[in-house]
Amino acid sequence: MSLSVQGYLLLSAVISAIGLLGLLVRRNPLIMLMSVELMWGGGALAFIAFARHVGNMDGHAFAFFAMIVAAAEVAIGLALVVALFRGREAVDIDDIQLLKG
Amino acid sequence: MPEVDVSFQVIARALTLVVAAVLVLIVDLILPSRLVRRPVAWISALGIGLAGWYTYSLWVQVTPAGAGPVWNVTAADVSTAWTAFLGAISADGLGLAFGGIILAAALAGVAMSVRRREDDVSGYYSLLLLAAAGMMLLAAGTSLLTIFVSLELLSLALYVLVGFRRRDPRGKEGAFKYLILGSVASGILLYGFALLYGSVGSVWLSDFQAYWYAHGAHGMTPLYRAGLALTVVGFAFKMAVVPFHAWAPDAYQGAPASISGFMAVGTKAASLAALIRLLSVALPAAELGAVVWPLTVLAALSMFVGSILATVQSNMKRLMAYSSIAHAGYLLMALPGLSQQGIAAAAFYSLAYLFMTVGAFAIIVWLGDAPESGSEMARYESLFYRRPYLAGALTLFLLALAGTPATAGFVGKVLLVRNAMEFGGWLLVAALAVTTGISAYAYLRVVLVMIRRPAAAQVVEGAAWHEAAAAEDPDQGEEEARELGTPWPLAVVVIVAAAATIYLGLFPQGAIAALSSLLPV
Amino acid sequence: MSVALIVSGALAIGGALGVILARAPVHSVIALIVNFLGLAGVYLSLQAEFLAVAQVIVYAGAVMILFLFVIALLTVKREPMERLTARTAGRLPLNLLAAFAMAFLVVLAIVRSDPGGSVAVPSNFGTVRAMGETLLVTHVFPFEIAALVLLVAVVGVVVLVGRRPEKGRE
Amino acid sequence: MESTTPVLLLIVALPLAGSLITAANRNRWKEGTLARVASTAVALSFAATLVALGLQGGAGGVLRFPLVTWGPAGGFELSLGLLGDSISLWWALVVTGVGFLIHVYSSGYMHGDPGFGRYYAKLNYFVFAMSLLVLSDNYVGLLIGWANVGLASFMLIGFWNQRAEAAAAAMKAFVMNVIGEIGLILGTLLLIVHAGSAEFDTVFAAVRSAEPALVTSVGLLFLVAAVAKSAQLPLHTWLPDAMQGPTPVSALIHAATMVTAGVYLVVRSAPIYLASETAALTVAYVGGLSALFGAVVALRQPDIKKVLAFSTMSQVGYMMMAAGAGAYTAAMFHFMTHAFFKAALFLAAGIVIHYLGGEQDIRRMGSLRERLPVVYWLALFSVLALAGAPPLAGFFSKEEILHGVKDAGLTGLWILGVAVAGLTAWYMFRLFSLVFLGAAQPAGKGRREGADENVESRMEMVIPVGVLTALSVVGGWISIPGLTALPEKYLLPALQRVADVPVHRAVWSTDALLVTAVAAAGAVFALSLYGAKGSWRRQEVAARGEPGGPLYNGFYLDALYRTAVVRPTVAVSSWVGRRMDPEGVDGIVHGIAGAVKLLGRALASWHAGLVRSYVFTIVLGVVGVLAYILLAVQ
Repeated sequence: MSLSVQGYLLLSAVISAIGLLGLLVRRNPLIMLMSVELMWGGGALAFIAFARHVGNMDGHAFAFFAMIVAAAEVAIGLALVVALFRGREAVDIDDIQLLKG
Repeated sequence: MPEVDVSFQVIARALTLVVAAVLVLIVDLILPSRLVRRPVAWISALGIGLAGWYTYSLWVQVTPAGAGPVWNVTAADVSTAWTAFLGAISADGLGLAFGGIILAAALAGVAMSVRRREDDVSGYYSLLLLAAAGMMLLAAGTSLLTIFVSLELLSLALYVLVGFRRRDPRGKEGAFKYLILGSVASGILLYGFALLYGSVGSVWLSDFQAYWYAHGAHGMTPLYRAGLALTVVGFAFKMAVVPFHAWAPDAYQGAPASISGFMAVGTKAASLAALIRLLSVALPAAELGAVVWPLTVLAALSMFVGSILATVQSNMKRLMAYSSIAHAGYLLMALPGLSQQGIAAAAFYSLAYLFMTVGAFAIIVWLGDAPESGSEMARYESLFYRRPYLAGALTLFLLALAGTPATAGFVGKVLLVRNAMEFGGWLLVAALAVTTGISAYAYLRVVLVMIRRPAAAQVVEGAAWHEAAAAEDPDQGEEEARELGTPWPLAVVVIVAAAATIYLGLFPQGAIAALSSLLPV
Repeated sequence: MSVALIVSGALAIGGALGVILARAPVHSVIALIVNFLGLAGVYLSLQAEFLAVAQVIVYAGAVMILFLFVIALLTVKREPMERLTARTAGRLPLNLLAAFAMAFLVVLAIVRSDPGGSVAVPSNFGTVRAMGETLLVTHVFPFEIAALVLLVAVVGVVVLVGRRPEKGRE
Repeated sequence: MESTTPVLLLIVALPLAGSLITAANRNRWKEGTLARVASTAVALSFAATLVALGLQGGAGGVLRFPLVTWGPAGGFELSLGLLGDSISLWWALVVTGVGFLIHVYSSGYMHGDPGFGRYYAKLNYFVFAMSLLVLSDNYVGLLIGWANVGLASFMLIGFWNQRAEAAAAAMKAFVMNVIGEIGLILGTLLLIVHAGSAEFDTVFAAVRSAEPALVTSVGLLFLVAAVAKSAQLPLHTWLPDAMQGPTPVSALIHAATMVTAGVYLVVRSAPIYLASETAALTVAYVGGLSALFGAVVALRQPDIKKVLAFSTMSQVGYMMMAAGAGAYTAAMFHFMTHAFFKAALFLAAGIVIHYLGGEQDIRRMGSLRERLPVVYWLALFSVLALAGAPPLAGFFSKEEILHGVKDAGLTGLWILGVAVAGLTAWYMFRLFSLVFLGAAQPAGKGRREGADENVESRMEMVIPVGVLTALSVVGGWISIPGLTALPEKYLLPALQRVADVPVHRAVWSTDALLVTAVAAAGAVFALSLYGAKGSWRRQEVAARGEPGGPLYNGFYLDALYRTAVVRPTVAVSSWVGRRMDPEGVDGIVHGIAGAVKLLGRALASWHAGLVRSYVFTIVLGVVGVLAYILLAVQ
């Protein structure tokens, strides 16, 4: 037997929330990017759970695209991290603060 | 297995942009790098022009003169004749009208970029074209998948473009912040889409209508509500609506001004079109209030935060960013009632915003675009005496943004106010009134800077700054700009934008009539 | 509820917590891989075979390697860590509260809705073949846009870090 | 009787063309050419107005000229056009006529200024904007003119923008004007939404059926606009500061034409104010209080131009009072006479200032009667006209206003108006005495650098003052009750075309004697205090720090007045002038601006560049939206 769709959804919500929390408390850009991955992973899980629930594979397609897009986003994000933090003592997002007001 | 209906006609306007983007990359491989600059700019411009032609030819077919849009005749026409790929994308007035605005912004973006001296021009233009393609698809997408993927296409391209400025840490900083916050918003949007998909059981927008036919008021389940809320937040983020706006000032300030201008107009237009499309199919009129009320509050907040913060800025791009936040609030005034008239108002205001904003950014480029706060204003000091026409044009754009009569901005505001009043949006009208005054002050500060004659000390300081800037970064600075001469495309952008701002202010009826029935029925 | 599902779910949540609690980025990467493996297990229990495999290959494989490369690139001298300051300590409860409030509302929506029973699905649900049909026929258009997204990523990374040697007067 | 004629367009377009031509050639042409071109443009505009007057074909005639039509599109229809009815032409006549005289005068006054061409371009632009304002046939056109007038005034006040005070004054005027513009924009929007059009006739037809609340709101919003433009309480503080501009500008903009734009708006919107008693009464009281306030403050001002500025505020207050009381023709009549004598006084003041090489402190003048005899006589008649001496112009127009106010049953305001008539005579004769009579004071005696000894022989300056003074003398005779009564014959039909305007006929009454007596008392009083040997004169002159005789040698009368009337009045005057004025009202304006800025800074610190706090904000937003959509609506 399997868990009801609500159970899966709760799991996905918890994982997304943890990702969000990571973005709220961590200042290391690498870990922030990973937290974004967590949020997206939670979203993908919700799609897959619903796909099974409603019985069509649109949700699988969605989860797949989310995966692709997340990978692309991480690639660009990491490129920016390298450009910003190469040669810095600490890797801390609070240190880049030229733009404000 | 369903037969895929490939329709070149429907996707041509986006396809052309993609082809142009790929061509740009190929040309870069073939030609030696010192010869690349001109051909890629021309390819980009021609690609956008061709896309414009396809948009126009579709527009003529979709909205035959006098007969009104096709779907007013038979609703079936919309779903069969003018969609493609099993309904993943459509060609309706909404997507075409906003698509036209996006293309114009992209063309202006190309024209504003011809003076850029960085390497990687091909990367720059191809990303600009791909971002424009993403915006076009977002405005026309009729499945949640198309909407999501094209939103990401434009976002990713813009993240890179914002960080394009070489050796300027501000660009990278703005880009990274934009990327992180954008990913958060996309994650929220993704979750919202998941909940909508789970409620409806499909990603096709046409099935959403079927869902409401089947369920009536019972369709408004908690799951559906939550999905709707998260989705709205996702689009509000892209439009830079308060409190999802914090990325905009950093991204606009860090980005090259040509990109800031392009994304201010394009992203807003595309997201607004998608939001309108979604709300018009995903909610029956009776339930609209549930979404519109929180959006109304956010719109009012945007107007206040945008205009108040614009008053304390000392960097033009940042000021324009806060202005764009306020304008996001104005555009949302079209949503109460979600009527043809309201959408026409939003489309007209987007068109007006296109010319006012692109014109202002073109002048920022003209004067040598700079990311610093504070010293950047020295460029505008006593501009009226050095370059009266340029100063006059900038004054016109700023006055139009403030909503001065006889400019496009005023007509747009009248249309929006009328819509809001008709549907009880008194909060919005009041907020618009107060913030118009505040923002007038913010814009006029710039005008005053341009009128003021500099004291001797300031001249020296400004000159020293120019020298320092020229020494530090030869790509930038007004000295350099003068040395390079003014490229004619930039002048064309300013002249066309100024002419259109006045023309739409004096003779808006043609545009209003053309935009009067965009709402997909 | 099978043991495998419980273990997968626990791995997913534990991995996620590990990501945000570990101090060193390398530890976070490992935790994230754990999370992905757990998620892949959960996908399997939902008959999403293809996605489970893709999850492991794309994420736990390629993307995580990328992270490790960057960590290596940034750590010529030392671990790429954030400064040890307590600038956010005072706001931690507030942040927790905000994230909790949002999660609570979503959970509320989930719990209060009655999704009804799941429908029966065909036997090929979630297989590679069915997935191929979904991606290349039904949703071929977004699939092509996704290809463009990858193009953007390639061009973007080249633009951002892989610059050609600078010429001229610089 | 309606007819279409392009002459209306000429009235508006000629000054615009002049402005463009002058601006384009400002560095190329000689002063004389520039002045001639600009003045000719306005003269032709004046001629066109006269032609329009002829074409109008009687008081009820209406001329039109359509410019642009918008729509019908998007559900509403707007058209921009020009309208030449009696009200518009009356105003256009004064704007172009007085404007022309001031153009001529300026060629002498601005002689040698490096910005000569720039000055004329702006002056022409102002005439264009003002005529657009008064000739538009709809509120949007009016608004466009209104905004341009504000811009022109901003540029002219700040004309000498090397002076920090001039720049600050320009800014202040601008801020006040923007406040007013918001009122006008909002009122216009309300009308457009209600009537589906901004065209006067359509709007006024729709007003008949509108809800009272809407009409009152529009009326009050327009009042905000009028108060800002016409320098009425509490938005008047820009006017005295605006005297930083060149003196002919003060004459044209801040006395004769622009400040009366508010009066024009109220008169033009008569059907709205007739439909809302609340709004009309508010106008009347704001006007009355401004009249009193301006007069009281003017009593002690040391600067020649500031006395005239506060006097303007007071006189425009009279006009507002009349308009609010429904005596529209009286308001318009006073607008015209006031334009004559106030412009004459400002221009005369300009000559005096030139003669003294830039001195503006009246306590340092004195005895100019001997040295500027022509100006002395011209100023005397203008002062008499303003003070309301029969049979000069001010007497008739003031009489009509007070009569109208009394007729409307506003006895309180009537008493106030009579008192202000006395105060007016008082401050004008104080000014007159200090400048022209008595012994010469330092500035009047010695030579100063830049002083123009032969200023009286500059005909281009003296003749305009002479013409305006002559008009101040005879201008009132067009409305001798029972004899000519031209204003009401000419203006009333235009009002009656759109609304049921109550008719206030100008009649002789014994009140005229009372008012004249009060004014005469004020004049005599001022002359006795500030005459050649007046005690207050010596005191004021001494107060500027110069060595003087005994401060005060008290006549009995003086002592009585001093304790019973003068001292309290002076105390109130200086208290109001010094405390409440700069700190109170300015304080509020600065306070608002400051609060916005402070709020901006506070908000800016929220955008401190910390990604986490941005995420936090996003999450808060999500929680809000989610909670509402999920919970609040069921």
